[in-house]
Amino acid sequence: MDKVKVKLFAAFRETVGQGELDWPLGPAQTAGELLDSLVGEYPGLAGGAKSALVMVNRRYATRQTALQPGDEVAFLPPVGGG
Amino acid sequence: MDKVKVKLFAAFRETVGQGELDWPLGPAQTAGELLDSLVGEYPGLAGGAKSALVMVNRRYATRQTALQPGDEVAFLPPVGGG
Amino acid sequence: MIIKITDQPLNLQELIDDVATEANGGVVAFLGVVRRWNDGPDGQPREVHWLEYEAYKDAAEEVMRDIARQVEEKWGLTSLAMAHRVGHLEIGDPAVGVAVGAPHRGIAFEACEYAIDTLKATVPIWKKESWETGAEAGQSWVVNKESAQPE
Amino acid sequence: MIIKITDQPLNLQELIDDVATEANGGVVAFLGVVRRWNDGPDGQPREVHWLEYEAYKDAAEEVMRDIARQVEEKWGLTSLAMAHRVGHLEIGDPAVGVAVGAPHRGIAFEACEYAIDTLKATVPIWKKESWETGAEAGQSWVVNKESAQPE
Repeated sequence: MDKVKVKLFAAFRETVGQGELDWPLGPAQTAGELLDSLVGEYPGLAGGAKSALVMVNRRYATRQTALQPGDEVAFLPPVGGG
Repeated sequence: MDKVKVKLFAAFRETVGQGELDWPLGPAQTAGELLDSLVGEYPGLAGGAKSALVMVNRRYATRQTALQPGDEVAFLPPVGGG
Repeated sequence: MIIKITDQPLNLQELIDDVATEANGGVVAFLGVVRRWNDGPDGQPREVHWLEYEAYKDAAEEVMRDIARQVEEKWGLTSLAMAHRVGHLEIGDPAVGVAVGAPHRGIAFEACEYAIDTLKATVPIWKKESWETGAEAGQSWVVNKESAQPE
Repeated sequence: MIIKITDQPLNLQELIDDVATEANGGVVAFLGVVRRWNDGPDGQPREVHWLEYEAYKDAAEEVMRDIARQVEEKWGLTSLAMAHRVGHLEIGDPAVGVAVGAPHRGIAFEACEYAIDTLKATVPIWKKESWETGAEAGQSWVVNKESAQPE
Protein backbone atom coordinates (compact mmCIF):
# COMPACT_ATOMS: atom_id res chain seq x y z
CA MET A 1 0.00 0.00 0.00
CA ASP A 2 1.16 3.55 -0.71
CA LYS A 3 2.48 5.47 2.23
CA VAL A 4 3.55 8.94 3.31
CA LYS A 5 5.86 9.99 6.12
CA VAL A 6 4.02 12.06 8.74
CA LYS A 7 6.04 14.46 10.93
CA LEU A 8 4.69 15.69 14.25
CA PHE A 9 6.12 18.36 16.52
CA ALA A 10 5.71 19.87 19.97
CA ALA A 11 2.27 19.19 21.49
CA PHE A 12 1.26 16.95 18.54
CA ARG A 13 4.43 14.87 18.96
CA GLU A 14 3.71 14.48 22.67
CA THR A 15 0.08 13.48 22.02
CA VAL A 16 1.03 10.80 19.51
CA GLY A 17 4.09 9.70 21.45
CA GLN A 18 6.42 9.92 18.48
CA GLY A 19 7.59 12.52 15.96
CA GLU A 20 7.42 10.41 12.82
CA LEU A 21 4.90 7.91 11.45
CA ASP A 22 4.59 5.89 8.28
CA TRP A 23 0.96 6.32 7.30
CA PRO A 24 -1.14 4.66 4.61
CA LEU A 25 -2.19 6.91 1.75
CA GLY A 26 -5.56 6.35 0.06
CA PRO A 27 -6.08 7.18 -3.64
CA ALA A 28 -6.30 10.95 -4.38
CA GLN A 29 -6.10 11.75 -0.70
CA THR A 30 -5.58 15.36 0.42
CA ALA A 31 -3.59 16.58 3.41
CA GLY A 32 -6.88 17.42 5.16
CA GLU A 33 -8.20 13.90 4.69
CA LEU A 34 -4.96 12.48 6.03
CA LEU A 35 -5.23 14.72 9.09
CA ASP A 36 -8.79 13.44 9.65
CA SER A 37 -7.57 9.85 9.56
CA LEU A 38 -4.81 10.71 12.06
CA VAL A 39 -7.34 12.29 14.42
CA GLY A 40 -9.44 9.12 14.09
CA GLU A 41 -6.49 7.07 15.33
CA TYR A 42 -5.28 9.62 17.91
CA PRO A 43 -8.35 11.44 19.30
CA GLY A 44 -6.06 13.59 21.46
CA LEU A 45 -5.16 15.49 18.28
CA ALA A 46 -8.77 16.66 17.76
CA GLY A 47 -8.45 19.83 19.84
CA GLY A 48 -5.37 21.09 17.99
CA ALA A 49 -6.20 19.86 14.49
CA LYS A 50 -8.28 22.91 13.57
CA SER A 51 -5.38 25.32 14.12
CA ALA A 52 -2.73 22.99 12.64
CA LEU A 53 -0.55 24.31 9.81
CA VAL A 54 0.31 21.91 7.02
CA MET A 55 3.60 21.36 5.24
CA VAL A 56 4.18 18.98 2.35
CA ASN A 57 7.80 18.20 1.55
CA ARG A 58 8.93 21.00 3.89
CA ARG A 59 6.89 23.73 2.19
CA TYR A 60 3.70 25.28 3.49
CA ALA A 61 0.64 23.70 1.91
CA THR A 62 -3.10 23.61 2.61
CA ARG A 63 -5.64 20.95 3.57
CA GLN A 64 -6.60 20.83 -0.12
CA THR A 65 -3.08 19.86 -1.23
CA ALA A 66 -3.18 16.42 -2.93
CA LEU A 67 -0.61 13.97 -1.61
CA GLN A 68 1.71 11.65 -3.52
CA PRO A 69 3.20 8.41 -2.25
CA GLY A 70 6.46 9.10 -0.41
CA ASP A 71 5.56 12.70 0.48
CA GLU A 72 6.71 14.07 3.81
CA VAL A 73 3.59 15.59 5.42
CA ALA A 74 3.89 17.67 8.58
CA PHE A 75 1.12 18.89 10.86
CA LEU A 76 2.34 21.86 12.88
CA PRO A 77 0.88 23.48 15.98
CA PRO A 78 0.94 27.31 15.91
CA VAL A 79 4.61 28.32 16.03
CA GLY A 80 6.52 29.82 18.96
CA GLY A 81 10.00 30.69 17.70
CA GLY A 82 11.91 33.87 18.45
CA MET B 1 38.96 92.38 30.77
CA ASP B 2 36.36 89.61 30.94
CA LYS B 3 36.96 86.65 28.70
CA VAL B 4 35.30 83.51 27.38
CA LYS B 5 36.87 80.35 26.04
CA VAL B 6 35.96 79.79 22.36
CA LYS B 7 36.07 76.23 20.98
CA LEU B 8 36.33 75.58 17.24
CA PHE B 9 36.06 72.28 15.41
CA ALA B 10 36.54 70.72 11.99
CA ALA B 11 36.53 73.32 9.16
CA PHE B 12 36.28 76.21 11.65
CA ARG B 13 39.31 74.90 13.57
CA GLU B 14 41.28 74.63 10.33
CA THR B 15 40.28 78.16 9.23
CA VAL B 16 41.37 79.72 12.52
CA GLY B 17 44.42 77.49 12.87
CA GLN B 18 43.58 76.42 16.41
CA GLY B 19 40.76 74.74 18.30
CA GLU B 20 40.66 76.99 21.33
CA LEU B 21 40.87 80.76 21.82
CA ASP B 22 40.62 83.07 24.80
CA TRP B 23 38.37 85.85 23.56
CA PRO B 24 37.42 89.19 25.13
CA LEU B 25 33.80 89.51 26.24
CA GLY B 26 32.02 92.85 25.99
CA PRO B 27 29.24 93.81 28.45
CA ALA B 28 25.92 92.01 27.85
CA GLN B 29 27.33 90.32 24.77
CA THR B 30 25.37 87.50 23.09
CA ALA B 31 26.78 84.43 21.38
CA GLY B 32 25.76 85.94 18.01
CA GLU B 33 27.69 89.13 18.71
CA LEU B 34 30.73 87.13 19.74
CA LEU B 35 30.52 85.15 16.50
CA ASP B 36 30.40 88.44 14.55
CA SER B 37 33.56 89.63 16.30
CA LEU B 38 35.29 86.32 15.47
CA VAL B 39 34.33 86.66 11.81
CA GLY B 40 35.74 90.20 11.88
CA GLU B 41 39.09 88.80 13.01
CA TYR B 42 38.97 85.65 10.85
CA PRO B 43 37.13 86.55 7.60
CA GLY B 44 37.53 82.92 6.46
CA LEU B 45 34.76 82.02 8.92
CA ALA B 46 32.21 84.25 7.14
CA GLY B 47 31.03 81.55 4.74
CA GLY B 48 30.27 79.01 7.44
CA ALA B 49 29.06 81.37 10.16
CA LYS B 50 25.45 81.42 8.97
CA SER B 51 25.05 77.66 9.35
CA ALA B 52 27.07 77.42 12.59
CA LEU B 53 25.43 75.79 15.59
CA VAL B 54 26.15 77.35 18.98
CA MET B 55 26.91 75.68 22.30
CA VAL B 56 27.43 77.45 25.60
CA ASN B 57 29.00 75.36 28.35
CA ARG B 58 28.54 72.22 26.25
CA ARG B 59 24.78 72.66 25.79
CA TYR B 60 23.05 73.81 22.62
CA ALA B 61 22.23 77.50 22.76
CA THR B 62 21.21 80.19 20.27
CA ARG B 63 22.76 83.39 18.94
CA GLN B 64 20.54 85.26 21.44
CA THR B 65 22.07 83.48 24.45
CA ALA B 66 23.75 86.02 26.75
CA LEU B 67 27.30 85.13 27.73
CA GLN B 68 28.95 85.26 31.14
CA PRO B 69 32.67 85.66 31.82
CA GLY B 70 34.36 82.28 31.85
CA ASP B 71 31.76 80.59 29.62
CA GLU B 72 32.89 77.95 27.14
CA VAL B 73 31.39 79.00 23.79
CA ALA B 74 31.56 76.65 20.82
CA PHE B 75 30.74 77.38 17.17
CA LEU B 76 30.03 74.15 15.34
CA PRO B 77 29.85 73.42 11.63
CA PRO B 78 26.94 71.15 10.61
CA VAL B 79 27.66 67.76 12.14
CA GLY B 80 28.81 64.59 10.38
CA GLY B 81 28.81 61.80 12.94
CA GLY B 82 27.53 58.29 12.44
CA MET C 1 24.65 34.01 3.86
CA ILE C 2 24.33 32.44 7.31
CA ILE C 3 20.92 30.84 7.86
CA LYS C 4 20.83 28.22 10.56
CA ILE C 5 19.05 26.33 13.28
CA THR C 6 21.65 25.34 15.82
CA ASP C 7 21.98 23.76 19.25
CA GLN C 8 25.09 25.84 19.92
CA PRO C 9 25.14 29.28 21.64
CA LEU C 10 24.37 32.11 19.23
CA ASN C 11 27.12 34.46 18.13
CA LEU C 12 25.59 37.75 16.97
CA GLN C 13 28.97 39.11 15.90
CA GLU C 14 29.25 36.28 13.38
CA LEU C 15 25.90 37.32 11.86
CA ILE C 16 26.91 40.99 11.76
CA ASP C 17 30.26 40.21 10.12
CA ASP C 18 28.35 38.16 7.54
CA VAL C 19 26.28 41.15 6.34
CA ALA C 20 28.70 44.09 6.87
CA THR C 21 30.18 44.41 3.40
CA GLU C 22 32.10 47.32 1.89
CA ALA C 23 28.84 48.49 0.27
CA ASN C 24 26.64 48.10 3.35
CA GLY C 25 27.27 51.03 5.67
CA GLY C 26 24.34 50.30 7.95
CA VAL C 27 23.83 47.06 9.85
CA VAL C 28 20.75 46.52 12.03
CA ALA C 29 20.65 43.48 14.28
CA PHE C 30 17.95 41.97 16.46
CA LEU C 31 18.71 39.66 19.36
CA GLY C 32 15.93 37.87 21.23
CA VAL C 33 16.93 36.84 24.74
CA VAL C 34 15.10 34.57 27.21
CA ARG C 35 13.30 36.82 29.73
CA ARG C 36 12.72 35.92 33.37
CA TRP C 37 9.09 37.12 33.24
CA ASN C 38 6.56 36.24 30.60
CA ASP C 39 2.80 36.71 30.57
CA GLY C 40 0.67 33.59 31.01
CA PRO C 41 -2.56 32.93 29.06
CA ASP C 42 -4.49 35.00 31.64
CA GLY C 43 -2.17 37.98 31.03
CA GLN C 44 -0.55 37.60 34.46
CA PRO C 45 3.27 37.45 34.55
CA ARG C 46 4.85 34.09 35.29
CA GLU C 47 8.43 33.47 36.30
CA VAL C 48 10.27 31.41 33.69
CA HIS C 49 12.71 28.68 34.79
CA TRP C 50 13.89 27.55 31.39
CA LEU C 51 12.77 27.14 27.79
CA GLU C 52 13.08 24.20 25.46
CA TYR C 53 13.00 25.00 21.74
CA GLU C 54 12.17 22.38 19.13
CA ALA C 55 12.39 22.91 15.35
CA TYR C 56 11.40 21.17 12.16
CA LYS C 57 15.02 21.84 11.23
CA ASP C 58 15.23 21.43 7.46
CA ALA C 59 11.87 23.11 6.88
CA ALA C 60 12.71 25.94 9.30
CA GLU C 61 15.94 26.69 7.45
CA GLU C 62 14.02 26.63 4.16
CA VAL C 63 11.45 29.13 5.48
CA MET C 64 14.30 31.32 6.79
CA ARG C 65 15.89 31.30 3.32
CA ASP C 66 12.47 32.32 1.95
CA ILE C 67 12.48 35.30 4.32
CA ALA C 68 15.94 36.30 3.07
CA ARG C 69 14.65 36.11 -0.52
CA GLN C 70 11.57 38.21 0.36
CA VAL C 71 13.78 40.84 1.98
CA GLU C 72 16.01 40.99 -1.09
CA GLU C 73 12.95 41.33 -3.34
CA LYS C 74 11.30 44.03 -1.25
CA TRP C 75 14.34 46.16 -0.43
CA GLY C 76 17.09 45.06 -2.82
CA LEU C 77 20.79 45.52 -2.12
CA THR C 78 20.43 44.08 1.35
CA SER C 79 22.00 41.04 2.93
CA LEU C 80 20.49 39.04 5.73
CA ALA C 81 21.81 36.53 8.25
CA MET C 82 19.60 34.66 10.70
CA ALA C 83 20.14 32.02 13.36
CA HIS C 84 17.82 30.34 15.85
CA ARG C 85 18.91 28.17 18.72
CA VAL C 86 17.17 24.96 19.75
CA GLY C 87 17.37 22.81 22.86
CA HIS C 88 17.46 23.86 26.50
CA LEU C 89 17.85 27.61 27.18
CA GLU C 90 18.23 29.47 30.45
CA ILE C 91 17.28 33.05 31.38
CA GLY C 92 19.48 35.51 29.49
CA ASP C 93 20.44 33.08 26.71
CA PRO C 94 20.02 34.44 23.18
CA ALA C 95 17.38 32.43 21.31
CA VAL C 96 17.35 34.19 17.96
CA GLY C 97 19.57 36.60 16.06
CA VAL C 98 18.91 38.50 12.83
CA ALA C 99 21.31 40.88 11.08
CA VAL C 100 20.58 42.97 7.99
CA GLY C 101 23.13 45.02 6.09
CA ALA C 102 22.05 47.72 3.65
CA PRO C 103 23.56 50.77 1.98
CA HIS C 104 21.26 53.02 4.05
CA ARG C 105 20.03 52.53 7.57
CA GLY C 106 16.29 53.16 7.03
CA ILE C 107 16.10 50.10 4.80
CA ALA C 108 18.10 48.02 7.26
CA PHE C 109 15.71 48.84 10.13
CA GLU C 110 12.62 48.03 8.04
CA ALA C 111 14.04 44.82 6.64
CA CYS C 112 15.29 43.55 10.02
CA GLU C 113 11.92 44.18 11.68
CA TYR C 114 10.13 42.49 8.77
CA ALA C 115 12.46 39.49 9.05
CA ILE C 116 11.94 38.89 12.78
CA ASP C 117 8.16 39.52 12.51
CA THR C 118 7.94 36.99 9.68
CA LEU C 119 10.14 34.49 11.53
CA LYS C 120 7.82 34.63 14.54
CA ALA C 121 4.78 34.05 12.32
CA THR C 122 6.01 31.35 9.98
CA VAL C 123 9.23 29.53 10.94
CA PRO C 124 8.36 26.07 12.31
CA ILE C 125 9.87 26.32 15.78
CA TRP C 126 8.12 25.64 19.10
CA LYS C 127 8.86 26.70 22.64
CA LYS C 128 8.09 24.86 25.85
CA GLU C 129 8.22 27.06 28.90
CA SER C 130 8.80 25.87 32.48
CA TRP C 131 7.07 28.46 34.65
CA GLU C 132 5.73 29.22 38.08
CA THR C 133 3.44 31.87 39.55
CA GLY C 134 4.04 31.10 43.23
CA ALA C 135 0.65 29.36 43.54
CA GLU C 136 1.18 27.16 40.50
CA ALA C 137 3.92 25.74 38.32
CA GLY C 138 3.97 23.85 35.04
CA GLN C 139 5.35 23.32 31.61
CA SER C 140 3.47 24.70 28.60
CA TRP C 141 3.95 25.08 24.88
CA VAL C 142 3.83 28.84 24.33
CA VAL C 143 2.48 30.09 21.02
CA ASN C 144 3.39 33.40 19.32
CA LYS C 145 0.46 35.76 18.98
CA GLU C 146 1.88 36.41 15.47
CA SER C 147 1.70 32.72 14.50
CA ALA C 148 0.24 32.10 11.05
CA GLN C 149 -3.28 30.60 10.93
CA PRO C 150 -4.34 27.79 8.58
CA GLU C 151 -6.16 29.06 5.49
CA MET D 1 24.76 52.70 30.73
CA ILE D 2 27.64 52.87 28.26
CA ILE D 3 27.80 56.24 26.50
CA LYS D 4 31.18 57.07 25.04
CA ILE D 5 33.34 58.75 22.47
CA THR D 6 36.44 56.61 22.06
CA ASP D 7 39.56 56.32 19.94
CA GLN D 8 39.53 52.54 20.41
CA PRO D 9 37.84 49.99 18.09
CA LEU D 10 34.12 49.62 18.81
CA ASN D 11 32.82 46.47 20.44
CA LEU D 12 29.12 46.06 19.65
CA GLN D 13 28.84 42.99 21.88
CA GLU D 14 29.79 45.15 24.86
CA LEU D 15 26.90 47.53 24.04
CA ILE D 16 24.46 44.65 23.60
CA ASP D 17 25.50 43.03 26.88
CA ASP D 18 24.97 46.41 28.54
CA VAL D 19 21.27 46.57 27.57
CA ALA D 20 20.25 42.88 27.57
CA THR D 21 18.77 42.55 31.05
CA GLU D 22 16.50 39.82 32.42
CA ALA D 23 13.52 42.09 31.68
CA ASN D 24 14.57 43.11 28.17
CA GLY D 25 13.80 40.25 25.81
CA GLY D 26 14.40 42.26 22.65
CA VAL D 27 17.66 43.99 21.77
CA VAL D 28 18.02 46.03 18.57
CA ALA D 29 21.46 47.24 17.59
CA PHE D 30 22.70 49.54 14.87
CA LEU D 31 26.25 49.49 13.59
CA GLY D 32 27.53 52.11 11.16
CA VAL D 33 30.51 50.94 9.15
CA VAL D 34 32.82 52.95 6.85
CA ARG D 35 31.74 52.29 3.25
CA ARG D 36 34.07 52.22 0.27
CA TRP D 37 31.69 54.30 -1.86
CA ASN D 38 30.01 57.50 -0.80
CA ASP D 39 28.18 60.10 -2.88
CA GLY D 40 29.96 63.41 -3.44
CA PRO D 41 28.19 66.79 -3.36
CA ASP D 42 27.21 66.34 -7.05
CA GLY D 43 25.52 63.02 -6.19
CA GLN D 44 28.24 61.02 -7.98
CA PRO D 45 29.85 58.18 -6.05
CA ARG D 46 33.41 58.72 -4.85
CA GLU D 47 35.80 56.06 -3.61
CA VAL D 48 36.73 56.61 0.03
CA HIS D 49 40.33 56.05 1.18
CA TRP D 50 39.87 56.78 4.86
CA LEU D 51 37.86 58.89 7.30
CA GLU D 52 39.00 61.02 10.18
CA TYR D 53 36.40 61.69 12.89
CA GLU D 54 36.72 64.61 15.30
CA ALA D 55 34.43 65.19 18.30
CA TYR D 56 33.71 67.87 20.86
CA LYS D 57 34.11 65.00 23.28
CA ASP D 58 32.54 66.16 26.54
CA ALA D 59 29.65 67.90 24.78
CA ALA D 60 29.09 64.92 22.47
CA GLU D 61 28.80 62.55 25.43
CA GLU D 62 26.39 64.99 27.09
CA VAL D 63 24.18 65.10 23.96
CA MET D 64 24.32 61.30 23.77
CA ARG D 65 23.14 61.10 27.39
CA ASP D 66 20.32 63.48 26.41
CA ILE D 67 19.30 61.05 23.66
CA ALA D 68 19.23 58.20 26.19
CA ARG D 69 16.98 60.31 28.45
CA GLN D 70 14.68 61.17 25.54
CA VAL D 71 14.38 57.49 24.63
CA GLU D 72 13.51 56.59 28.20
CA GLU D 73 10.88 59.37 28.34
CA LYS D 74 9.32 58.42 25.01
CA TRP D 75 9.30 54.66 25.32
CA GLY D 76 9.95 53.90 29.01
CA LEU D 77 11.41 50.61 30.26
CA THR D 78 14.16 50.75 27.68
CA SER D 79 17.90 50.87 28.10
CA LEU D 80 20.31 52.39 25.64
CA ALA D 81 24.05 52.14 25.03
CA MET D 82 25.88 54.20 22.44
CA ALA D 83 29.49 54.57 21.34
CA HIS D 84 31.16 56.59 18.60
CA ARG D 85 34.73 56.21 17.49
CA VAL D 86 37.03 59.13 16.68
CA GLY D 87 40.38 59.34 14.88
CA HIS D 88 41.50 57.61 11.73
CA LEU D 89 39.16 54.93 10.31
CA GLU D 90 39.60 52.61 7.34
CA ILE D 91 36.99 50.98 5.08
CA GLY D 92 34.99 48.43 7.04
CA ASP D 93 35.76 49.91 10.46
CA PRO D 94 32.72 50.43 12.69
CA ALA D 95 32.26 54.16 13.39
CA VAL D 96 29.15 54.12 15.57
CA GLY D 97 27.19 51.55 17.56
CA VAL D 98 23.82 51.88 19.26
CA ALA D 99 22.01 49.16 21.24
CA VAL D 100 18.54 49.39 22.74
CA GLY D 101 16.97 46.79 25.02
CA ALA D 102 13.23 46.73 25.64
CA PRO D 103 10.62 44.26 26.89
CA HIS D 104 9.11 44.13 23.39
CA ARG D 105 10.84 44.34 20.06
CA GLY D 106 8.63 46.95 18.35
CA ILE D 107 9.70 49.52 20.92
CA ALA D 108 13.36 48.52 20.59
CA PHE D 109 13.30 49.03 16.80
CA GLU D 110 11.62 52.44 17.09
CA ALA D 111 13.89 53.65 19.87
CA CYS D 112 17.10 52.47 18.18
CA GLU D 113 16.19 54.19 14.90
CA TYR D 114 15.26 57.37 16.78
CA ALA D 115 18.58 57.28 18.64
CA ILE D 116 20.79 56.95 15.54
CA ASP D 117 18.70 59.53 13.62
CA THR D 118 19.06 61.99 16.51
CA LEU D 119 22.78 61.25 16.87
CA LYS D 120 23.34 62.06 13.20
CA ALA D 121 21.43 65.34 13.56
CA THR D 122 22.74 66.65 16.86
CA VAL D 123 25.86 65.00 18.30
CA PRO D 124 28.88 67.29 17.74
CA ILE D 125 31.09 65.00 15.67
CA TRP D 126 32.66 65.78 12.29
CA LYS D 127 34.00 63.58 9.53
CA LYS D 128 36.78 64.33 7.08
CA GLU D 129 36.75 62.07 4.06
CA SER D 130 39.73 61.31 1.84
CA TRP D 131 38.23 60.49 -1.56
CA GLU D 132 38.93 60.10 -5.24
CA THR D 133 36.79 59.86 -8.36
CA GLY D 134 39.51 58.82 -10.78
CA ALA D 135 39.66 62.31 -12.31
CA GLU D 136 39.96 64.06 -8.96
CA ALA D 137 40.98 63.43 -5.37
CA GLY D 138 40.74 65.44 -2.19
CA GLN D 139 39.87 65.66 1.46
CA SER D 140 36.53 67.14 2.49
CA TRP D 141 34.48 67.61 5.63
CA VAL D 142 31.30 65.68 4.92
CA VAL D 143 28.09 66.93 6.52
CA ASN D 144 25.05 64.80 7.40
CA LYS D 145 21.94 65.73 5.48
CA GLU D 146 20.17 65.28 8.84
CA SER D 147 22.38 67.85 10.58
CA ALA D 148 20.47 70.31 12.78
CA GLN D 149 20.19 73.88 11.48
CA PRO D 150 20.66 76.98 13.61
CA GLU D 151 17.37 78.52 14.79
